[in-house]
Amino acid sequence: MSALSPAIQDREELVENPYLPYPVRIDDIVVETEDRNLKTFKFVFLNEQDEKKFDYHAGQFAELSIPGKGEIPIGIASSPVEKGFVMFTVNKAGVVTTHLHNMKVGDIMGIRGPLGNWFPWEMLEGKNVLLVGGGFAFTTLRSSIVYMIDPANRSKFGNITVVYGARTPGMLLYKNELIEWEKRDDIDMHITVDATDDPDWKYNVGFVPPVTEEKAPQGDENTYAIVCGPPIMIKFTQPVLEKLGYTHDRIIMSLENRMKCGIGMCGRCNIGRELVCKDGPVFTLEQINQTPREY
Amino acid sequence: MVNYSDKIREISKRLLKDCKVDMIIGFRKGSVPMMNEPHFARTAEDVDELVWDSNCGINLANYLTDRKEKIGVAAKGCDSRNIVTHILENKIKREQLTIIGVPCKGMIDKRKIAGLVEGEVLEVTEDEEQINVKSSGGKKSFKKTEVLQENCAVCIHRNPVVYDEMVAEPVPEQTDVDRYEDVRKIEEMDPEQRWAYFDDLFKECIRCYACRNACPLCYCPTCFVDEAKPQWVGKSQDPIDIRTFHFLRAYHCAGRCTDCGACQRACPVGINMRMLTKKLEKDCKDLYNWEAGLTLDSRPPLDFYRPDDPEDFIK
Amino acid sequence: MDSHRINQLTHQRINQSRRDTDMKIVAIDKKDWEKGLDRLREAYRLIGPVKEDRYHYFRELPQGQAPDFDFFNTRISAKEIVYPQSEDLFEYTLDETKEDYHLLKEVEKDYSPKAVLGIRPCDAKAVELVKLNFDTDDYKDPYWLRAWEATTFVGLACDSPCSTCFCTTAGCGPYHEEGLDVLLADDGDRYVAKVLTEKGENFMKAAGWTEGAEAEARFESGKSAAEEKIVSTVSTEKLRSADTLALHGNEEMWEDISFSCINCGTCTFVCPTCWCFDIQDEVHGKQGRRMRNWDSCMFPIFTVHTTGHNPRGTKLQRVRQRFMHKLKYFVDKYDAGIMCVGCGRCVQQCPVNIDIRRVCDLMDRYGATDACAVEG
Amino acid sequence: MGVEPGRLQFSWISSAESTKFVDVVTKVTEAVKTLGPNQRFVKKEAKVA
Repeated sequence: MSALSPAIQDREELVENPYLPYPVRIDDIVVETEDRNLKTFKFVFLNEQDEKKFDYHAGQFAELSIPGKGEIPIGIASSPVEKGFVMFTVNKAGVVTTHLHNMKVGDIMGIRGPLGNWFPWEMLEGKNVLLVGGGFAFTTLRSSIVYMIDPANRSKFGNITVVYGARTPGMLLYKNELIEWEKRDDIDMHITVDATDDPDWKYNVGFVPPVTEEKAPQGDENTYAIVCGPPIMIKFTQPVLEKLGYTHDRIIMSLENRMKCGIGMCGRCNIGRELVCKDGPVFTLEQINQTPREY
Repeated sequence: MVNYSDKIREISKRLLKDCKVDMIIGFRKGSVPMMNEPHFARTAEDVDELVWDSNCGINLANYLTDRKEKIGVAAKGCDSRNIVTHILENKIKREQLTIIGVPCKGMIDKRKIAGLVEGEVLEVTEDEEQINVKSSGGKKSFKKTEVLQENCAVCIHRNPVVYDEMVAEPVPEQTDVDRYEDVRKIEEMDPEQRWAYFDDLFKECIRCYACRNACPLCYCPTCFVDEAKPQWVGKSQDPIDIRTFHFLRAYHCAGRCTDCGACQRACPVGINMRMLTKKLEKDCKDLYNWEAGLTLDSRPPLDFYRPDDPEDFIK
Repeated sequence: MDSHRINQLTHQRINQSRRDTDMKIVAIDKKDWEKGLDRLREAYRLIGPVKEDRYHYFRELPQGQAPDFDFFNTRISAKEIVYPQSEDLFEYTLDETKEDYHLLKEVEKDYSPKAVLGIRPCDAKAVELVKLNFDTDDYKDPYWLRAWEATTFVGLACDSPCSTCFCTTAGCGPYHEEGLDVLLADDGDRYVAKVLTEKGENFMKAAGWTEGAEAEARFESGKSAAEEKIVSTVSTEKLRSADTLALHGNEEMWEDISFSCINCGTCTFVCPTCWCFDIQDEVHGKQGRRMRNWDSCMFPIFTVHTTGHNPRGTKLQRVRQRFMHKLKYFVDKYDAGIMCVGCGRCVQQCPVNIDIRRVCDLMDRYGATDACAVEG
Repeated sequence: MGVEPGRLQFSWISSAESTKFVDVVTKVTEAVKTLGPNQRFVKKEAKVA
């Protein structure tokens, strides 16, 4: 006889295991950059119903899970309006990402998520949105752009301005899409590279902060900036945005910290009382200012 | 040892006043019996907190690694030998240091004392050679020599080997001690017994790494157990991983360990991992006639080839 | 995920199992103790303090072994009973010829009922604090929760606390009942048991201990006598009012506190309320498993990024994180007091004598000064 | 440590002594084979908890 109430037994089925990834198959791999360190992986869920469960918003991330190697938190690069797959752009850096770069189409692995919060889309409705991105931190911004310019959503937002920079033209992500977006008149694109010797380069040359200063709209009550990039870019972009009149509650950033669980339990990604994995990764600069900024 | 404390304060104040050093590293009185806390002093007032008694078992050489300041450091025999090793291994420069030598008659073993009295140890005081313990079960006194840390009981380098100031006259060195009785016992075991012995020795290990981190030799920026690319050792409580950690750490200390006992003292569950390091220490003595940290003038055996190095274990 | 529903159900169940029973007090003649344990073994795995070499640890109690209640506290806290230091989460095969290649499967585990006998009230309260981390509105940690639900916590009141115990000022106490299903107190040739929950009631029934006793007075007097004996305290009243950033920014204070730290994991591993963990994959041949191990905010690699950047790269930052988490962030986040129950293990076991009581007082004082400055 | 005798061997071989290297490796391999599979420092695939 069990001494416990029988109700406890069915508890096991009630708890979904948040550590269990959805099984996925690698459907496509695109080498994004000339140094071959960035690849975009397109995944298809093995079980169709899992795709519905993986209901995400632009700005969220997921744990890519490779049995035998471990997990790595990566921003979701595909957009909720794109159906049938999810997409991640991964920089080759650590154990898991290096292994992932060696995997091939058809391989089975796992995705755990969606995790974290997202860009505040409800709040951004009716507003002008400036997106500032640098390097390979452009992934969730791609997700956001695709989401915003989707015919079903475009009318919800005011002006959309994008400043995106990389070291060289060959280091830009999603080049074909960038060119497409450049052609559109409902999105104001400013692509830039730190330097290039390509005589045919017809876009900007220069670091992201000065290009932002030159091209971005003035900040006002109705304008929000979303900034994703390497620390150095963020450091120099912040004063530019301040100068343009963006208040700290209108500067939105996505933070990164070392993570394991992704669900707020393992304890390592905190900045003060906030957990980057669960309370973030998206914070306004105003919120970040209240934390010890340990990121 | 009250006069040791006074003398350390006196020297420290002078060194700070004369700007010979930027800081003094010593101990301050602990908040629980038989514990002192490594501490630094930058001003004359800070200095008044410094103490010295038989509870200064943590090796202060550990606090010198890669520091840039000019430092005055209190050093008993083993500390001074690890300071020598630190200097040889370029972890600190001799010119940065003013070594305040402390002749040492050994540190007391907090676990041993806890085991010898009834109830919880509440207060421990000392006269020159006597340790007085007040516990929840009553009062007891011990001769200090009866309750020394195991490594101190067999120590043969109680006086600092290198110093700039001395707080007292050197103490007589112990000459009639058998340093390796315990090691010989293990050497006499057959492989089965030895395997079982170490299995038992490490069974309580929680991998907190206090032994490693209390060790002045373990200053690697990334320890092999923490290395991820590639990962050498599993991170779980698997006994083989635990043993691998202790075993390899000991090897990394071969020819460098001074048997200061900081590892054993730091261990929260009381593991005597010195049984590994002492064997290596004994081998270095037997094979290369080497004792670590005695002089700044020669290189440790694993760092240096001599044509007369023994080779009889090499086939 | 239908987390809302899960959540409601969980709360219902907790309320059910934790609802106040009639606070029955039962007497257990010590002559019946071992017999009762044997009866319990039919329904529970029993765990209790056992002395190994020097210290007491929680161990499974095989037939014929009774828990050893002659102890102050166990060396390692009771958290490992629901949250083992190393725990398998999933297993999988890397053999590409297998159907289930690369698919993670939950490891089968024994979640049959177990009872821990002789857990101190501080450790039991700590389990409740840790639960705040593993049982949240958004996510439930199934491993922790299943183990927790399978466990009946049979506490042993603390009649001779240590000099390092400061439970009474850490939101706890030697007769504290939070987190317990039964509270035992030694009463000469018998134990008296306060039955606190339905789980506890079932446990007592299974043991055959049902003889009611009028022993409320034993608990009352025992409680005040034990509380009298707690000589060590912390001040926590002003922590809440302290300004996080000002406190965090007091580098001088943190340097003084952290100087002696050697960055070992002792404090975090022996602590009953520290819950941080690491997730690791291990492969043997083609068989792999994903496991989690306790981790420590004291270890530099805890927070290091793949780029090598480390937001808490210095020991000052790490020591500050540990104390800020326990005594400030947690206080602000959960409004459940400090993340410490005053068991004193870290005080006793820190190799370099960093004393949380001192740190807590320093932090609290800082809060006061700050508040005064604001008011003044 | 209790590693079985015969599993550990030190040899000093110059990079020019190819035949000695082959010789030593062959002998050690044979010696270890006669000892059978190693039982120590082998992680059994036991569950941790």
